[in-house]
Amino acid sequence: MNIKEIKELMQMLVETDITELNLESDGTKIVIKKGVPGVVQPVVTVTPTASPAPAATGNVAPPAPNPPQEKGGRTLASNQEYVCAEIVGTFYRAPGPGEAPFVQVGEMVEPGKTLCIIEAMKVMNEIESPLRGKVVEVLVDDAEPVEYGQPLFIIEKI
Amino acid sequence: MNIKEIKELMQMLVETDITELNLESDGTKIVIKKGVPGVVQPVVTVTPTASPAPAATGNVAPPAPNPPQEKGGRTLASNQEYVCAEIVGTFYRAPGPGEAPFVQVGEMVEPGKTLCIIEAMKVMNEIESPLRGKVVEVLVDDAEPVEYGQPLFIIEKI
Amino acid sequence: MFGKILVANRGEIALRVIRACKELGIETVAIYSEADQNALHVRYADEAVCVGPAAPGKSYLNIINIISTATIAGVDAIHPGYGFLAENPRFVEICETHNIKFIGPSAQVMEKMGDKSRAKRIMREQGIPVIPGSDGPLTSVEEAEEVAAAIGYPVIIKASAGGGGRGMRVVSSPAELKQAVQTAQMEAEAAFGEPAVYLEKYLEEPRHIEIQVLFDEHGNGVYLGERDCSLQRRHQKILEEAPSPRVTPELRKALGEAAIKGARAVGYTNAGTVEFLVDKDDRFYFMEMNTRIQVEHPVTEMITGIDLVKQQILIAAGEKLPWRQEEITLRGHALECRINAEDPEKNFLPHPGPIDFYHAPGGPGIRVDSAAYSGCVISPYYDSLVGKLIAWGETREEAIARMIRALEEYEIVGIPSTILFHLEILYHPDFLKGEFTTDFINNLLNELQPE
Amino acid sequence: MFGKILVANRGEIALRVIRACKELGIETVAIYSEADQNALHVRYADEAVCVGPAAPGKSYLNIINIISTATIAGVDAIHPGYGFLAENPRFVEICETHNIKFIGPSAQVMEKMGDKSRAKRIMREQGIPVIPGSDGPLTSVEEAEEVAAAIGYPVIIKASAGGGGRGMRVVSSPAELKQAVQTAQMEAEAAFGEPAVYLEKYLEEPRHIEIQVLFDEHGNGVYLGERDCSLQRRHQKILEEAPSPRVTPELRKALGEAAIKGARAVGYTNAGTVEFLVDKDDRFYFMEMNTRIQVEHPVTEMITGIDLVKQQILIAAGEKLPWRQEEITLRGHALECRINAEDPEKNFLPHPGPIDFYHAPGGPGIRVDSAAYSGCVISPYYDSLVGKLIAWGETREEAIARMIRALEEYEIVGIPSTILFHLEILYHPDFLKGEFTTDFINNLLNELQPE
Repeated sequence: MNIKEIKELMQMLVETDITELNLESDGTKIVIKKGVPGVVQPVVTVTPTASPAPAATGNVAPPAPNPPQEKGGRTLASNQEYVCAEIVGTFYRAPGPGEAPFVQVGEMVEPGKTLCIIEAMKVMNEIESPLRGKVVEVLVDDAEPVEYGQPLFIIEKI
Repeated sequence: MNIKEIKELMQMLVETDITELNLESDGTKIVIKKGVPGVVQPVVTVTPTASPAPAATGNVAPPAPNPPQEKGGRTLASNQEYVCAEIVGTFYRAPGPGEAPFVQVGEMVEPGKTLCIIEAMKVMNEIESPLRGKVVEVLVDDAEPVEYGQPLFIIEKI
Repeated sequence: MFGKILVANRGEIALRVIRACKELGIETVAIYSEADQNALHVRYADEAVCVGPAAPGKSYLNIINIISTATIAGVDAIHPGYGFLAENPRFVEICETHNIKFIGPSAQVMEKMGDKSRAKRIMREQGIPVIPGSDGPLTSVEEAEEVAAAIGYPVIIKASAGGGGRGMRVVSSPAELKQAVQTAQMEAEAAFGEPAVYLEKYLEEPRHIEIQVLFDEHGNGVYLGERDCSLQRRHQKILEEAPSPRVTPELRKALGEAAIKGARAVGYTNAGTVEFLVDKDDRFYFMEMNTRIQVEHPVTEMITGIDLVKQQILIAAGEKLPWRQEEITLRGHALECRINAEDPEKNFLPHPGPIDFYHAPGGPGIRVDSAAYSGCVISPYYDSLVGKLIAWGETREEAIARMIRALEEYEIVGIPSTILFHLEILYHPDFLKGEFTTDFINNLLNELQPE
Repeated sequence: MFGKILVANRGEIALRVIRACKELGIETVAIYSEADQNALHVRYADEAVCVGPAAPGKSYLNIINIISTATIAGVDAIHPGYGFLAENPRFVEICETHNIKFIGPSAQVMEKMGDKSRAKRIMREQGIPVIPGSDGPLTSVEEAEEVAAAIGYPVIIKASAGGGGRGMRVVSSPAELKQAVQTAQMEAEAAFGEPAVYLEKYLEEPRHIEIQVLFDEHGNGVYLGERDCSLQRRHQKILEEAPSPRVTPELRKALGEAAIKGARAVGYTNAGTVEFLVDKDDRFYFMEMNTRIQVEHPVTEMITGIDLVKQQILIAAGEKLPWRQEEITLRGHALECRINAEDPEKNFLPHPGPIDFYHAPGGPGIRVDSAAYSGCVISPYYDSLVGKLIAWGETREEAIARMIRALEEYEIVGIPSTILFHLEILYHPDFLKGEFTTDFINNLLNELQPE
């Protein structure tokens, strides 16, 4: 299948109400799905924030459920991948204060290359790149806390 | 399978109410799904009966909501009409015990013709036909209690 | 004991009565209008009978259909809840005629207490202070002017037959009096079918304190402490508590004994509430007696441990009260927030409609009395009460803290509600200090007014 | 007082702790696994941090991620709930190292009481009766055979590190002993990572009675009456009540004083539960002490009016207990039914899955502690507890009647639950009479067996 054919398929998704197409080639495995995604059931969805205290201005409205937070918040291109936090801790881009970051945006990385440090319980955990590719984006600011599964980098496979 | 064939399949999804198609080739595995995906609200519907007491036999299952009861329980032909109870009371088909019923199935009735009596608080209320037509069915047995809005007769307009 | 009871009501109070009956092993018959066929009281009762269309006058007030249902179903007694037929002496008489026990006082007692002017006269005869005012219904505007001049402005005009704030007008000067009397008469006629109004002194900064009493049919009576119902908007209670943060043990005893004396004077039976106004100096005045279970009864249940609705049923069945006055003990503190389907941003306009998602709070000290559920519809035909949220704590502070966190948990999606308005009350420093009068809500609304 | 607390748990107990914190004005940090991102404890906490994937070993038991979350969020204390890390002395030590107050006893005390054999030795030294059995963990099958022969069959094998029924085997004859010891060791190893087991006399027809104690950090301790937890299936409690229908005031005092003495002997602090077996003749034997809040703590809260989780927090913050023993009074009666996502028709097989519709009961005397809601999913990764339904009544009869009507109101659609099985218990004549032992559930299940 060439790039033109893929683009044709993508165009069909854009133009129709088909929402999902999986495909494997030689074993021929296809999944096509249609329909409004996520229009299911009144689910209490959650954001990790407290109920707002009532404003003193008489701003009175019923508490409504919030939309779900998606991991990473957006869809990546098929050749891009998130590197996510496997532990909870504080994210550091450089081995020490004032030192150069482990990686810069645009830089090529090999599997095993240290991307950052996550400090947990006073231990510095080096986080390595799982793949070969180019650092497209750094998603967390230096010295920010990160939770389990939080996306840290976007790497584009080469 | 080539791109043209895949596009044909996708077109079918767009044009029909099929919502999902899975497919594997040589092992021949197909899943096709139809219908609006998951757009159902869990509504508590109600029938005027009590929760069942637990059976002594260990028949243990969670109480599930029951389907709603429809008035009259069925759809009438367009030339048919229900005559319903306007008061709560006891339904009588005849003016007195052992006497002939006010109307028989198959009988023609004029507006104002007494169809039955509903006794409420010791008062006998004569229920009259609101229209001209033929009595198709009597829906309540003699001496049965009726509630407000309960269908008593089906009359076919002539 | 009764074998079967008809519950002549809907909504949360119908559910409340059905629950009490179930716990006593008594079968229940629910009545419902066509608008209520999916209501929880229909689902939870043993039997349910449709008694009319949505309009209350044709269903929940339809005496013929209700009595007919009761006789056909073979019930021993009818519980009227509050509102609808609960204070209708004619309905009580009809029940008596049909050998159905009405769960409440007799028609005669209800009639005496239902006429507010007459009730005040009776109390005055017992030596219980009443607010100075006209001696019974006003016969003319001139009489109103004379009485008002004699007792001094401000005065308040009230419907003789009424309750719940309808047919009420506060008048602060002679110039407004004539029109106020006429408007009140019109409102009274529209609301209760009875234009009679009376006039009395309007107390400033009063507290609305009411005493719950129980009388069995053997002459025994007890009072179960007080409820503070000062938080009202347009004479509609919105947040009640027990005990009152400003009632001392001495005042409680004085109020309780006055309530018992007044009720005993008319031969009262079953549950009732004697309402007083208490002024800044702890002087109290009899206002009226409500001859039914009240919306806010749960706060008394929470601090006494006594199930008032069950006691109503037991008393009606001829049982004796199981305790003497000195055995009634109060424990902790309770609050009730009335959660209404009203939009506080639009002047509390009732906002009926479907509740798309409903989730009630739980955990320690929290009780919810509600007939709402996910997918139910708040009907425009009936009152806007969605639920009563009740919080108990060892102290008033704990009860308030629990109420706040429970209000924050309460999920009612699809219609506006008064949940956040209650938080405004609960966070207010004067409320926290327990320093509030019947003016509190008006003042709060003024404070909250956007510039 | 603490400013911020991390709640190292999930489900209803995480919610319970968050509620207590809110009522005390303390901020909360929830932790959650990837399977729990839509859980109510995440929604109700002020902050929430994902600490790992669904598997508990990688999230709710992930000490590194939890401590890291705690230090980054800047919490003063950690509340462990029950289960997970609640009785892990190593975790307590790590908290101490990081200057985070662990809400519970010290690591040292936990270690002493966590080792069941050692705990029994301590109690015996205090003159508190313990069940005869092996002196500490069994070193060999031969030792087991000797001890069993000395004290007489039946005997029971229990995991030293365990709890909750895992690693337990009842042995009624010497022939079964060897295999039972080995199986119990394997189960203990699998469940607790620790194969040590001990052996003791198996009492027939005993009652499981436990005493709730509270100790502050200034040497003051009180007991808050007992809970009867005799209704167990495979050593898992399913219905608890307080007070026990068979404990007399004298026995209550004897048990309470023994519990206080034993806990004081190890310098116990915070909330704890001392479990006893009581035989037909009201002789009692110390079984074990649980050094955490228990699932069934609400029944004690309902009859004492005391919020145990708040007291845990206050004690950990250094407050003194506000009452002396004689100020603790019991009022009424409370029951708790554990509503599990289990199919009673399929041997109580856990049945995780989505709850399509959820509606909890309400009204007087009813409390629901649950993290379920319409649309939530009961996860296969964690325990099957959907909610705890608690009923209070002035009398045991009233509490039972309320529990029955509340169970009948409880709507959990989409998965099977134990609701109707609880009704079987509550309608059983022996339960109504209060005549039951730890064999009750097994006997009931045999009765219910279809022919």
